[in-house]
Amino acid sequence: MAKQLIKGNTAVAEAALRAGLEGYFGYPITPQTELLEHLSARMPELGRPFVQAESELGAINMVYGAACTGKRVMTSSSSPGVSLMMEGLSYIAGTEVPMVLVDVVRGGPGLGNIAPAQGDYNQIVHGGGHGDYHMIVLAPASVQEAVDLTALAFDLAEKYRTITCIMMDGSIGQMMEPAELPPMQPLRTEIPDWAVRGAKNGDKRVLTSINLDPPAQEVMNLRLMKRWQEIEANEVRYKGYFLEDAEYVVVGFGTAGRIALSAVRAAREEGIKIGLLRPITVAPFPIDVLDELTEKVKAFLVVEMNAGQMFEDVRLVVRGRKPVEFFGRMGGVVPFPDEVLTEIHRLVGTPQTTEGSPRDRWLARLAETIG
Amino acid sequence: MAKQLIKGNTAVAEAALRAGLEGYFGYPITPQTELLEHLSARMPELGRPFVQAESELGAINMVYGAACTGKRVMTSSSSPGVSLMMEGLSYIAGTEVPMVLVDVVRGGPGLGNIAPAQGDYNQIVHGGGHGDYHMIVLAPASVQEAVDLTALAFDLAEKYRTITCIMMDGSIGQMMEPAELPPMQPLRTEIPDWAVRGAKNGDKRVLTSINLDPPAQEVMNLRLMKRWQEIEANEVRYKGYFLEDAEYVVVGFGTAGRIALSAVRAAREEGIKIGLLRPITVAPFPIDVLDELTEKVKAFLVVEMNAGQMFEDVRLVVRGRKPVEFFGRMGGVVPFPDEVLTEIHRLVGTPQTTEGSPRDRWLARLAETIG
Amino acid sequence: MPAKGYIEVNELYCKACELCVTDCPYGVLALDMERLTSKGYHPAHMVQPEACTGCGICAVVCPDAAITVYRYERQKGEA
Amino acid sequence: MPAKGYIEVNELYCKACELCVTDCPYGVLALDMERLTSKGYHPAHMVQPEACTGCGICAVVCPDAAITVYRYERQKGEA
Amino acid sequence: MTEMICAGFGGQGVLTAGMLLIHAGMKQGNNVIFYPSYGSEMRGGTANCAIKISEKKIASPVIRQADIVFTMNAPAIDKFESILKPGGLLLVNSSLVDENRTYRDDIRVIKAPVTDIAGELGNPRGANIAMIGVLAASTDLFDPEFLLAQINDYFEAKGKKVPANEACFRKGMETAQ
Amino acid sequence: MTEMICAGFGGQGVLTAGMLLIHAGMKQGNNVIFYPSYGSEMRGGTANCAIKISEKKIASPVIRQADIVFTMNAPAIDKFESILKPGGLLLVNSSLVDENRTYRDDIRVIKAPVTDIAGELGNPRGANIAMIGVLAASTDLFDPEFLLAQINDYFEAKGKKVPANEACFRKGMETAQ
Amino acid sequence: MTLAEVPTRIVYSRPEVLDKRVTHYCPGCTHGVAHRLVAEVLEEMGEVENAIGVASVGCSVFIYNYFNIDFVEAAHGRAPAMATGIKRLLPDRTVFTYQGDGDLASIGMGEIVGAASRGEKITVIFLNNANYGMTGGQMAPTTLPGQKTTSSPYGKDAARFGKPFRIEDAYSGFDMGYLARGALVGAANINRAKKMIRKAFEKHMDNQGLCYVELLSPCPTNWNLAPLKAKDFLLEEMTKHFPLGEFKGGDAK
Amino acid sequence: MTLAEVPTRIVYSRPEVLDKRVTHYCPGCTHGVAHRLVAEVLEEMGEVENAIGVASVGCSVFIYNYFNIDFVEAAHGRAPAMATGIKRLLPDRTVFTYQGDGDLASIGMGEIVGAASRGEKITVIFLNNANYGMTGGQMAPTTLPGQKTTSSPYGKDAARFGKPFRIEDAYSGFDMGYLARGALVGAANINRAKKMIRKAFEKHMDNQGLCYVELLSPCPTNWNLAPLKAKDFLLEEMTKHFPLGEFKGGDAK
Ligand SMILES: Cc1ncc(C[n+]2csc(CCOP(=O)(O)OP(=O)(O)O)c2C)c(N)n1
Ligand SMILES: Cc1ncc(C[n+]2csc(CCOP(=O)(O)OP(=O)(O)O)c2C)c(N)n1
Ligand code: SF4
Ligand code: SF4
Ligand code: SF4
Ligand code: SF4
Ligand code: SF4
Ligand code: SF4
Ligand SMILES: [Mg+2]
Ligand SMILES: [Mg+2]
Repeated sequence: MAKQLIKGNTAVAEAALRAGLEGYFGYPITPQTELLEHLSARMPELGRPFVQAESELGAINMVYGAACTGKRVMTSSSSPGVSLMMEGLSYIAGTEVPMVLVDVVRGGPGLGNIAPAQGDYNQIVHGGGHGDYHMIVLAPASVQEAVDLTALAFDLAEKYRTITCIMMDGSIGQMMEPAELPPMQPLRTEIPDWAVRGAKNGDKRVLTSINLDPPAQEVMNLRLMKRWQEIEANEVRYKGYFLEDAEYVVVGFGTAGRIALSAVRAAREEGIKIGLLRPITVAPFPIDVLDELTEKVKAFLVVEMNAGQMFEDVRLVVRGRKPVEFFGRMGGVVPFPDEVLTEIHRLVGTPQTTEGSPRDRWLARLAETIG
Repeated sequence: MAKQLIKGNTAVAEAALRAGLEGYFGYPITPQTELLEHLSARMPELGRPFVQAESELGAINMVYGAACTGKRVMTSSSSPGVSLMMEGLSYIAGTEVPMVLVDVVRGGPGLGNIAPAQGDYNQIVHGGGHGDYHMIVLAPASVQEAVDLTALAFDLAEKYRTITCIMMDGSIGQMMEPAELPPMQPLRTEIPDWAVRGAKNGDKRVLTSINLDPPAQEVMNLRLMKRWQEIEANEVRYKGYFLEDAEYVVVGFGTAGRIALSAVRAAREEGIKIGLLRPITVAPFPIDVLDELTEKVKAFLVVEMNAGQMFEDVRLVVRGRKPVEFFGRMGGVVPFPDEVLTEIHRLVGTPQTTEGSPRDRWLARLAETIG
Repeated sequence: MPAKGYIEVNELYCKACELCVTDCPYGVLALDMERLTSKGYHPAHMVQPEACTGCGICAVVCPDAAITVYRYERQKGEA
Repeated sequence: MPAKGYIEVNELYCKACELCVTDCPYGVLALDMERLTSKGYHPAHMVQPEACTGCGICAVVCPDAAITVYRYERQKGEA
Repeated sequence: MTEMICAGFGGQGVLTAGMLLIHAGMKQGNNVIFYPSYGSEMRGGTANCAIKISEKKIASPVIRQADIVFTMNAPAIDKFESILKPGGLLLVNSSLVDENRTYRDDIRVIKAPVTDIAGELGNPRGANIAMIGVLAASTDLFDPEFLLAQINDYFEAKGKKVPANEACFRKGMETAQ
Repeated sequence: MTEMICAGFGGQGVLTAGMLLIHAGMKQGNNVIFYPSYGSEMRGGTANCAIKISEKKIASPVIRQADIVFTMNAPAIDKFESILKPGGLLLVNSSLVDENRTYRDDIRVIKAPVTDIAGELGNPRGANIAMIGVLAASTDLFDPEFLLAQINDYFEAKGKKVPANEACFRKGMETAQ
Repeated sequence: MTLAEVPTRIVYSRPEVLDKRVTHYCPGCTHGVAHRLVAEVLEEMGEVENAIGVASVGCSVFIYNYFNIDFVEAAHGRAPAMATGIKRLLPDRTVFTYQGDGDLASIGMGEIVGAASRGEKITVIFLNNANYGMTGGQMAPTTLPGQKTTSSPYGKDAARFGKPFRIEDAYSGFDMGYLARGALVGAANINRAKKMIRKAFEKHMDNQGLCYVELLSPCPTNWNLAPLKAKDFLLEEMTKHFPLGEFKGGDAK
Repeated sequence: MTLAEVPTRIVYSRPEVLDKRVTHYCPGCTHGVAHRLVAEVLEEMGEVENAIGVASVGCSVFIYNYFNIDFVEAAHGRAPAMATGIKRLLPDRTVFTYQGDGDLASIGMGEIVGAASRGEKITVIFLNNANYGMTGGQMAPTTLPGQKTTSSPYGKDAARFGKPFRIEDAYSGFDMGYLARGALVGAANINRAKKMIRKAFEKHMDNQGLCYVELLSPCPTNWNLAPLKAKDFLLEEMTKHFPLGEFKGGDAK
């Protein structure tokens, strides 16, 4: 198929549809709304259920029910709406039914604003709901990548009976770029064995997240953890740029990663031996490659559109072996490539330390600029 | 005052009342309900507002409104109910109004069970709501400590215009121990300047979390971050046991910490040079003391009633300088002191490494036990 | 009049709520204070079996579906 | 009949919605197609000032509270 | 440290029994803890609590191996007999438990018809107090008179003095001896 | 890379203008990106978008310094004049902007009465196309005929061919020359 | 012929679709009656293999243990949303929720009104026992004025916490397939309640929109009344605020 | 005497309590009328210094910029809960929410019903424009059957998404201080709406319980109609589903 100019939100909606989406439940919120709107037109066209729920709370619990039927189902929202889904997400994780969540992240906390941000990393990656659970989190950096990750999101969700989240900042949702959409896939016909359907011949299925007996719950927790280990072993995805001979490495995901790439290119042109690691799965986190890089490079710079959330995951892997510096913009501010380049110059041009708090250092610098 | 036998939930409720609680809004959930029930009797007695809300969503937003009046206000819940509060908490953080949240944590994810657990650490400590924000999190290990921390929770919330959470596992809420309650404090009379009250003489106040303009939002984010730095600098609280000459250190909070203490005592009796660090503020995390210990000790053991959530924070501080091993029970299972002692023997008796994944090692051991 | 029916209380289920006892229109039932079920309840039993009509009311009101109701299939005119 | 009142449109607020124009019972108002406000709207203005009664309807319907209404305080019998 | 479980039907006063014991423990200058079953475990009418009385600090609210299991009915024995330490003490309410029931042979079992005792003394809700009497007589956890005084204090402080309790307590003690 | 902002009242077709330009850019084999103002910024009737056209990959959707600012009214100039690079190009709709307005002296300003042009040509919604004509004539971003063809294609693909657009485009070009 | 020799016929026995397990409900709690009636109706309608139940959080949280049909378990209050998701994906199934009054009329108000206002084709079995049973008897929106509960120790003050929530008011504006209130004590009431449940499921399968049966149920434990007294309280006090009857779709049948 | 010399008196001018700022509303959007009426009533009642407004998320999210009174901003749908918190702590203040139809009748259903059922002593100004204005015109529970919106591109299918949500039905069971529906186009309607708002605030200050005024308002932008046509649509179509009038507390006054 030829490339077409398409908005990120619309592209993900259409890609989901083509990947065989069988039920969508959502609620309007900027900057995600076009996703819902596109499906409000397309799903009925194909005779598939589209429901504008009464709220995000309603939407996630509709998805919960729909997921229990073993069909491909999805919801989408943006930060405050996703916060409202936390209980539901924890239940879905605890019930081990697959679903796809799209979070088009905006500036927060609170009502904040509708500008692009990455401040939901912690709530999505580290469990904004109660109890121990994980979801697979995919972070596209372009409309094309968002399209490509959509079908994958469903496949992974079903393979591991887990939630997969496509976490993209508002700008990926709102911007238009040329992208190629995949062809329409036929709907799946087989129903997974665990799905409810009506208990024919006394073959009854129950899907719950309750385990009143702690040891039984613990066995379930262990199962979730082991599944996560499997996911960690098999499903890490990332993009590396100029890593072969890199002495310095920038780490960034989504739009921040994309912007950092441009800064890295500029630095390369200046002869700086720098590369970029852009996690595509921010969960599972690309631990191994980062670990290998740690052995090779002189220092890292993490760039995010938040106050340093993935930054902590990078530091966990690097374990103090090399300096890890941070640069972030918050509240919906999108960093410019030249700001990142300046940070690269600082990283390369001044002695770095593994001591002290890189976040404190960053805040001090930021306070000078905007404070 | 003399000690009396009192249940953790009731004790916190009464302590809050005596600390000048002016409004309580909550919803029943096990194992927190006695807190609400106690206040349903006591607040009306004192002519102070008690509202059983329609839900936790209602409760947190009532607290939000009530907090905007500058009065001492509180809600309490347990894990699934707290998940429902995530949006509201993010708004409250973004509006910079003070409140106290009590989370009596139970086994999860999902409906899980009502047994004591610590699986909400991430959602409470690392931001279960959207956007970047922090709350002060106090983790008592006994009924008396819960009482003592309650007045502090209000003071800190007001001092920093922040949310303070008293996070206690279900057993602290449910068990009875002797405790001494503080005397009744008079209600505060002064209203903070920022509080809404009616705009006398055109002196209008607006409390919101919206900043449509990203740079304005970023200034606000920076203010929150700087305030958090201040809190980190001033408000760290922890208990150290046998740390002076410790070659090994166990780290655990709440009930896990208390149980670990008993194991540490037993190990000391065997002549093992081991100590315990029990964070009381799990946020701000006791970074400095842990950092100092890292220089001195041979290895750490983190004990939690979850799959290793605070564990990551410990590792972030230790930065690979010393081995950090993990032992956790999940899903409402409370570890026994002798299990911890066994872990201590393993820690002390076999060579430890900073390599590989301590969590994977723990899961393998756990799988053998409960598998 | 001889009994038209009888009932059986499955003691696994009976929790001694006494609802069947009061709702039986013919005073057929009472709790058996002599016995305890494995769950520790005094189960309902028939004390006036001859009065039982097999009407089934006791079964309808029983919250624990503990009661089975039988009716005698007498030929017309049989006593 | 001479005007009993007049109105002023504050052009800072007027957004040319035309609601005042159609709701004025006396056809006093129209949008001024010759002029643009700083926000780029053709503001409402009086085109039949002599017909204005100062009834205030235009102000009541104006969504942007752009209109001030004046009434002439003529002595009784004044023209 | 003494670790003990009290269990029975809801309504048999097992939680009260636990509370009375730690109250007395506290008054005796010990550390104590009381940890009830809670929430939906209540449904179906069974209740239990774990209590600990100790000179040292008490770590866990949970009991792995109990020194004493204080039961008021058969299901409580089903559930908790196995948790007893070898050599531990099992108190059995013989009013409600089959005479021919067999028990672990590495534990001490004391049977007392406390429901009957309480009934006979006209204080049917006092079966738990009778069982506390049994406990007092069969262990040296408390000085029995001190314990009895604490029980009376406890109820008095709540404004519900029950004179018949003393008779139940003493009758329980007797039975155990 | 060319970075450009199109801004004006809602209804003046500034988003369409941006889309037409990146459509042509894409057809020309360039990388392109379009980033609209969205959400409640729409209220109050102003709209704008950022577009980038580049041979290289495009990093950020956001513009710090624009090469071109394509405005359709005065508030758009108020808001975006300052974002222009020194030497950048400002397109001004002189139908709606005060003649005596002053501008930065380090930029190129081209004024064209595009609203009037479109009105005169009986295609009042074509003012944006006229301004694209101005742009075509005053930069070498596109071959004007190629651009015009792409504009026609774009509308045709949507099933809304507007023949009067060509006249607007050409008149815009003329005015600029 | 002795009695033992007279042939007999079973006129009533425990429905097959009820599991053999003993419920965890308190003595005299009529959650069990509601279960049995639903089981009987599903059996009689031949819908057992086609039904999917949505359990809610409350004393009936383990309902799925007592039925031999497919079940899912909703978060507190969210059963109608979950049922919506299931029914939209499997439109030919019999999908029903089973919810308590705290669940439906308090925390779940948004979801039940949402489902009712969309006319979701599901059946709702709403068990009203005037309190939050599972968590130990707190006040609910259905609690009677003056009623003492563990969170209204001085009696529910209707001025601060409202009068009892009534479905015939709350849902008067919605097109619903069926709306009725029955009671689970006394054989006549129970038989009538069963007819209501049957009508609800029939109209549901006939796609007439959301079908809804409220069932008044005693909670002896939290009302602090013996089962027989609880029955009386229900019939004497509760029905004053909650009149029995059909409110929508109750055509003669 | 020329006209210019005749003495004049101002018979209408912008209320003081409205800020001097220009609103961000679209031309012909009557959020502005609602603001002005509330402002006038608060001024006339002398409640300006005693009032605390609770803004909601929707086109009116910046309402606090346009009033010279204290304001807080609620999360989407939660204004009644927030108002409850404020009013319980400051019982002598005039506390009101200002909510859109998406906010109140969809995501916020739990909170408004909760507040209504508790009889919370607050005033609710409910602006119904039959769609989600702020997010670009999606379908709301108030959207008319057949109405096209950005999330009902084929027209709202009432069978799948319900008929319009009506307060007189939904709140019929609650004791409320006042319940009425007005419209914000046409001078007569607007004057009547103002009286309704005044009554609501008066009964609120008289502690008569929750007082509630729904105001029909055109959304020219998302209805895709010029302001004058939007006005017609409101008067001709919208009022068919949403009749104007007083439903509770509307005693002659
Ligand atoms: C989010 C959340 N809040 C609170 C609870 C605790 N909870 C469990 S059941 C219940 C109330 C049940 O009452 P009701 O619905 O009336 O059912 P009943 O037990 O009376 O049958 C509550 C509050 C929960 N599980 N989840
Ligand atoms: C939790 C959450 N979900 C969604 C949104 C996005 N949102 C903002 S306003 C709005 C709808 C507003 O519609 P309405 O209440 O009718 O007000 P109007 O704009 O029409 O005046 C929505 C869905 C949000 N801010 N928060
Ligand atoms: S069947 Fe009828 S008569 Fe016989 S015991 Fe039951 S209720 Fe009584
Ligand atoms: S109604 Fe059922 S449970 Fe109750 S006493 Fe009779 S048989 Fe037993
Ligand atoms: S005051 Fe009355 S007559 Fe005068 S312009 Fe306004 S509406 Fe028309
Ligand atoms: S009603 Fe107001 S805003 Fe509309 S045209 Fe008239 S003066 Fe202008
Ligand atoms: S607590 Fe009440 S509702 Fe729950 S099982 Fe017992 S009687 Fe039934
Ligand atoms: S979108 Fe509609 S409701 Fe919002 S300001 Fe514009 S006209 Fe008013
Ligand atoms: Mg209930
Ligand atoms: Mg609206």
